[in-house]
Amino acid sequence: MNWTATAVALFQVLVATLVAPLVIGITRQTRARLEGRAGAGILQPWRDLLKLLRKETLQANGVSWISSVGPIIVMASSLLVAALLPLISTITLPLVPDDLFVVVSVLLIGTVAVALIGLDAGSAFGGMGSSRHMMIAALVEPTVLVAVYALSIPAGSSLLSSIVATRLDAPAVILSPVSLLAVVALFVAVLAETGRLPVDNPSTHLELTMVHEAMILESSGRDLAWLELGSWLRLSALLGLVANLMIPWGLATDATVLALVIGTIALLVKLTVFAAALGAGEVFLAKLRLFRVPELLAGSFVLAFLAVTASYLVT
Amino acid sequence: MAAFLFVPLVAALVGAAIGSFNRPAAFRRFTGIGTSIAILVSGIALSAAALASHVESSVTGLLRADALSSYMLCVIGAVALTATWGGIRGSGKADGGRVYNALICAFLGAMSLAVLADNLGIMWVAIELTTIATAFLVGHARTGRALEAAWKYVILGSVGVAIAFLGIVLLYAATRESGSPTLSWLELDQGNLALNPALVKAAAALAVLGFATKAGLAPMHSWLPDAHSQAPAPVSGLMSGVLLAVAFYAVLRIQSIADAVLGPDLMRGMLAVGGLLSLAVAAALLIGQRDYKRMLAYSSVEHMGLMALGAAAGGVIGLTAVLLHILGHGLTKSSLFVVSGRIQGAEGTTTISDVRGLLTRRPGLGVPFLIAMVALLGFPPFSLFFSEVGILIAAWTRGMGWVTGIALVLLLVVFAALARLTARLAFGAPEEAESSEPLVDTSSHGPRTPLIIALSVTAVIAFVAVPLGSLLSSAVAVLSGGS
Amino acid sequence: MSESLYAQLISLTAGTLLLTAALIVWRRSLRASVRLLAIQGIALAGLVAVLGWHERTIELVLVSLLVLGLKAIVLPLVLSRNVLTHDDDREVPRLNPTASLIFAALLTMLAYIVCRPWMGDTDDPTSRAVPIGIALVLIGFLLLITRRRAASQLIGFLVLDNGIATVAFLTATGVPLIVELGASLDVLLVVLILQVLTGRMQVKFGGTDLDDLTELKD
Amino acid sequence: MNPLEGALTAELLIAALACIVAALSPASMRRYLAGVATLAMAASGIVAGGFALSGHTGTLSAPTALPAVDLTLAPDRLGGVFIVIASAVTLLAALYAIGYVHGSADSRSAWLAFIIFTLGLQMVPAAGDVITFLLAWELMALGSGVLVLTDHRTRPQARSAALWYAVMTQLSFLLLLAGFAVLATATGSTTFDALVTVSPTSTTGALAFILLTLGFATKAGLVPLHIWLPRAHPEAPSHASAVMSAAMVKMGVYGTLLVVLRFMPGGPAWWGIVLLVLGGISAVYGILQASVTSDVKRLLAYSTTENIGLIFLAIGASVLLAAYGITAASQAALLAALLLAISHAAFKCSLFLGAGAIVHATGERNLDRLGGLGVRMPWTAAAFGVAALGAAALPVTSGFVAEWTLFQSFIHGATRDAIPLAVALPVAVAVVALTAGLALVTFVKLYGIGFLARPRSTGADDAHEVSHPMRWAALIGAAAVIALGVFPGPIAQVLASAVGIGDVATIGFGGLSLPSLGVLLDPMALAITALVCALPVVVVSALSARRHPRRATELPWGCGGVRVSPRMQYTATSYAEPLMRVFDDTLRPEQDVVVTHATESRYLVAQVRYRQKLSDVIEVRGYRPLLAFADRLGVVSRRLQNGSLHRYLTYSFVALIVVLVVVSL
Repeated sequence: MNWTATAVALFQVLVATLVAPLVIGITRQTRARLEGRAGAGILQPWRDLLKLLRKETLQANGVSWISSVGPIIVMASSLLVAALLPLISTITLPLVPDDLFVVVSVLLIGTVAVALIGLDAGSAFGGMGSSRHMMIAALVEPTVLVAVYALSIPAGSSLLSSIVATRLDAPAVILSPVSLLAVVALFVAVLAETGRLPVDNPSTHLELTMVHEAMILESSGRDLAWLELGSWLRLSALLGLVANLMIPWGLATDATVLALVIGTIALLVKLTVFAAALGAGEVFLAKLRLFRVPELLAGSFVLAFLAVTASYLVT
Repeated sequence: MAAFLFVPLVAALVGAAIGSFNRPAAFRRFTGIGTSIAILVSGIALSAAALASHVESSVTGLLRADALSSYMLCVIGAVALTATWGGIRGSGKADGGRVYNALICAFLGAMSLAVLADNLGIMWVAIELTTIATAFLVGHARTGRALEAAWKYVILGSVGVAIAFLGIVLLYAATRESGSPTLSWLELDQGNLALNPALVKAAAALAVLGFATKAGLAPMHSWLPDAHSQAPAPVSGLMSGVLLAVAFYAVLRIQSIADAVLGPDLMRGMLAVGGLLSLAVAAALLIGQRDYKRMLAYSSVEHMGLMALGAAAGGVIGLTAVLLHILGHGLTKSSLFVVSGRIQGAEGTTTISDVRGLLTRRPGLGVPFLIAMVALLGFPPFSLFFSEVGILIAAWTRGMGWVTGIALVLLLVVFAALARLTARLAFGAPEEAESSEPLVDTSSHGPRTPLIIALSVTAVIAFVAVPLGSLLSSAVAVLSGGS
Repeated sequence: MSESLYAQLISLTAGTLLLTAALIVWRRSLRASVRLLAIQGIALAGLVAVLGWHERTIELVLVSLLVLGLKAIVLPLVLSRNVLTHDDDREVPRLNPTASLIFAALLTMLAYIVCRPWMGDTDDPTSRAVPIGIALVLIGFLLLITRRRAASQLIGFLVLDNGIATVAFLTATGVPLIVELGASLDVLLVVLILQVLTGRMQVKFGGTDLDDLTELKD
Repeated sequence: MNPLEGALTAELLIAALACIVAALSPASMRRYLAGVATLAMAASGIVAGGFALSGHTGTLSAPTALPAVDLTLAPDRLGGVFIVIASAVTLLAALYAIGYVHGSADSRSAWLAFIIFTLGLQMVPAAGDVITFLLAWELMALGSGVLVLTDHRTRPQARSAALWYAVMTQLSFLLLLAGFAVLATATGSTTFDALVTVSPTSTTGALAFILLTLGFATKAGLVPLHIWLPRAHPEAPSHASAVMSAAMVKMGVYGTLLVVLRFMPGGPAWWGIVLLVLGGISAVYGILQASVTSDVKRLLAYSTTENIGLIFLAIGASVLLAAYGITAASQAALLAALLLAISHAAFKCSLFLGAGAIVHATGERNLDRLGGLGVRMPWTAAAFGVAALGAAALPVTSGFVAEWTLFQSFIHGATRDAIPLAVALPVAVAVVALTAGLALVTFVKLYGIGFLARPRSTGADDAHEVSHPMRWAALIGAAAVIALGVFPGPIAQVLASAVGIGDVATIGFGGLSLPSLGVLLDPMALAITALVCALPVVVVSALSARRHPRRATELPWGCGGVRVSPRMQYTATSYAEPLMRVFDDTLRPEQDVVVTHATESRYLVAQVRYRQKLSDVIEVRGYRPLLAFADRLGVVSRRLQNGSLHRYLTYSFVALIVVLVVVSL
């Protein structure tokens, strides 16, 4: 067993977990400021989380084990994704490479768990959210896979770490049309997958527009804490991935302490920038009508597909 | 052993005599069965002889039993046994009367004569005799419809067979021209007569056309559905199961003569066209069929068409498959007609939509009907599966790809139509309106044993390489020129 | 007998055959048709007799007597009994006589055309007459197709049969005797059966119009 | 007699014995006796398949009445794979049947049909010549056809399902017959060993490929020939549907592999494209239909079309890649096809058995009337859930491994040199991804609506766990899904050796490695990592739970209201509604909304009736017109036989004239 790699992965998970609520805090704060509000401060998500963990957990009569185990599965899948993705370093775990297909599947486990939690209590809104959530997930998947397929062609590998490493070695790739198209497509997919505007409004509780919130309506206490943290972690990890694809510099390629420190700082900087940008962007966006979302996703799919085509014809 | 050549004929005569004299009815009823058994036994004995390369022939040379004739005799016996035994109670009111039994025996005798004759002329006479014997059998019910069927049957049949006679006459003329006038198979088949090809061409074409009428090949099949649907069930079984086959036997014989003189193209063309037309007609008329006896009749047209394709293809596999098909089809179809006669007796109708839910209401009839239909549709282990596959592969491998392709499409349509009709007839719940509590009638309305035997035989014969396979091989050798 | 007389006799008998067939096509009266059929039978018997005389075979002469008995006497008698028992002896053909005659003429020409390759271009009078036999077959068939009455169909069938017999005698001076006997017996039986069926038809349908026989169909 | 021949002989003898037992045993004992006999047959099938798979060769042959036609059983290693699949599925189904069958499914004919069906199934991959192959093929068709009719008395749909099935099966049979005839014409023989001499690039090869592929595709239920599948599978008793869906349609896959690997290896690129297109369309269409269907068994049947579509897509990719000389990726695709086949056999078997248990326990097949079964039937729920994960291709199940392998072959097959590949592979990736996404929705819906939430009918409310044989059969299937998903390495190695791929290795804890592509997947390691990640979460949860145990209440939030009635839950139909809208153009549902206004004012609504009917577009647009045309033809052609004797005589006359003219030419 390669202990260094394991330690690096654990470190990466730790950092990501600590940072994830802050990323949400930054987006919310940015948004508040731009909208002329004072905002609750970037630490507010952490405070919410700790409060939730201390509260009593209620659950509906007659639910199955999904309602109690589901949140843990969601959290674990997000943690696993954080461990696999090249966020701080390109060093991968032995036997568990950060193969794109594996990462997507692990993410989907979380998606499925949330969807099942939504159905389990038997309330009308949970089913609604679950149904919409799964529809979006189903339509996002082609975009994600095709986009990364496009990115993997120059690298000759579907390992995300190799893709990022290739970009470090040959930065020209980043600005190639293939890369631009693919990264934009991937970014849209990430927004959809993590329930951000314009696909889903994370701060709404207006019944008819809820997606993610509808599924977790019946959860409380630590269940809700895991579900929230899990989704934040997922957002941070994916933002980190997109950031590293666009700006790979700073990423540690070996396991020295210095490199890791640089990598961590780089990650924090990138995430801060991206989170702020995301928050700023959301000020100007309205949520799409639910049945416009497939058009958006179709658009991003076309971008991804063009990227693949371009990768054959242009470079 | 040569005595066995005469056994079928004598048995038929005796049977006819017993049948027509007013012996005790109990006795009379078994004349058909007795004749059938006599034919079957002689067929087996002659086959055994033929397998031992010992071809029996009568003193005058008019009768002769090579492997092919013996095999056909077995087929006649086996199918006749199924039909007569199975039909023992199904022949209408009061066991059909004197004439009925006498005519059945005469019919069987005529068919036996047709396959045993070594002389084309005698064979022709015998085949014409079958028309005469069955005319009143078809019209047996004495209804207007039966009369109509009988009239059509006699006119179309006789005209067709007359054309065959014209062909035979021309063939005789051809042999006369070559200096040794003969109508003997043996002499004709050896192919060492210098015959005038143009005359043989005309002769063979006309003869095949004529016999194809009796064999039920389109476009001369028109009598068939009417006659089959109106005749008493055992008679339909006999006609469909063996009469068609006997006529087809004549076609095969003529084909072998013509091929020796002319090469295979003419006969192949005619048979392929006839086969395809038959399949097409059967397919087209089965789609919207409403009467289950007519359905069986058109299925016979289809099977004859298939055999015609097999004969057109020729070759060892093709011809063996055709011969095997004759037996399989005969047994299956006669069982089906026997059962359909019982259904008609029990339900009082031959309209499919009036029966419905047969399997639920009358399992004693529904089960054998379905098993026989499965056999007829060509599912294994029944022998029709093997013969169909053999015929189609032979047709394709011998250069009739397009023909086979069309045939496959038509076969699919036929299959679909037959399956649909059978499903309508047999499956589903009986109509609620008839009675709230469906009456389940488990009786089989007649002896079960002949059906069981016939269908079991169909199921196993394809796996019997010895002696059946060897017999078929020798029979095919007869057709291929050696005897 | 001289060859020319022989040829003339053959032509005469064969010509009579064709002529009677044409007349049968033309006439609507059943009785007349039966009479014509009898004449045709005589002509056929004559043809056989001429052949027998020419070939000096006693067998053929005997056969000619058989033909005379069957085709000129027995069958017409059987038929006329049937026809005479009914008042109505008018045939209403499906095709008017003129058209039928034209068809008959066309069929005769066809017969000549199709026979050429088999017979070759011999001057043999018998070979030259063969097409008449074929024409008779075709005209018989035409009668079967165009006539409505049961008796007319019988007549058509017999014309067809005469045609085959003509071909048989002209091409091969007949088939072997046993076959000839069998064939004659068969024809007789068929005619008898059809007679019986006609009788039943009369009882069932009150007429012998074949257009009534369309109950059995799909 | 070598071991393989011995095992095959034993299997045939046991099958004969099983038939006798089924026919003769008294009704009360029938399911035990016949069930055990079938189990024994399946077990001997597994042994025989195992021998064949491990490289033993042997031949059993018997002559027939037709000369030169000998029935031959001579399985090769590829055949061994499918014998094992067929036998293993039969084994589970037979075990299940012991606890499951009753009424008409326990009749003599149903047992005989089941035995004949499964025997035929196991003999198809063992066949060594064309006639034997077709014989087994038809036995399989016959047996399964009878099984579809089991409930013909009570379900009118059974009749039409059986009819569709019979006709499409016959179509498949005739196409195969034609295809084999083409090969036999070219080679002059009907034994498989002799058929290999046809060049795949010749016209003959092309014709044979098209005919055989269409024939096998029909059996495999590929679009647009799938039409029988969603009708027939639901009608058969569940143990039979399981075998049909998990094993029988695989024979289409086996046949296609036979064509592209054994008869005519090295097919041209267009073969690959044909298979790819056929498979891709089937995958997407099948899963789309499944995702919007509410009938449990129909949904599973459509999902079969999807999975078989993926397998064909993989085979197509393999052929295409091989045609451009990209061997490693081609082999990976082939391996993926086999993995998909095995994986599908495992999870679909379990799913159908589970579905049977649901129908058995609740009397309902409609998802809209189920719910809450997870609490009531925990074992079935567990088995069904695991199998559903497999069907959704999530880690760590067999489906995940198979799709991963497929994806790797796409990634590593990318090349700039071949335009067809450059177009085909990304499209294939997208198709696989969309399929996977929709499969996720489908199985979340299936499991979530069926097993979670509140029961939506009294049948579902009164459900109880099913008997032990039924439970165990489903659980063993589920265990296989996990086992194949956790230890893919050794299994992939065996499969690879069966099709002559050398480049597969086991790594780590039974993980799969494809050295020539430089990729590896160790699901066990992934699972351990996941557990390590989950550990702190569990610990925190446990600590928190000690202080605040969970408290059950009526709906905690419930939109601020009281407990809603179960009818207010989302149903399967409403769950699929968004997808239905998105794919409106493809699915074309018929919808009616009838609004009844109150008598007082037309602005007040008294009642709204909404009806939605979803029928298979391909059936409505493609098959119905064809059938209507055939029926019209049938009506028109009745005139051929209108009863007029004169007309009949005219037919003969014309024939006579034609013949006369032809012979005189």
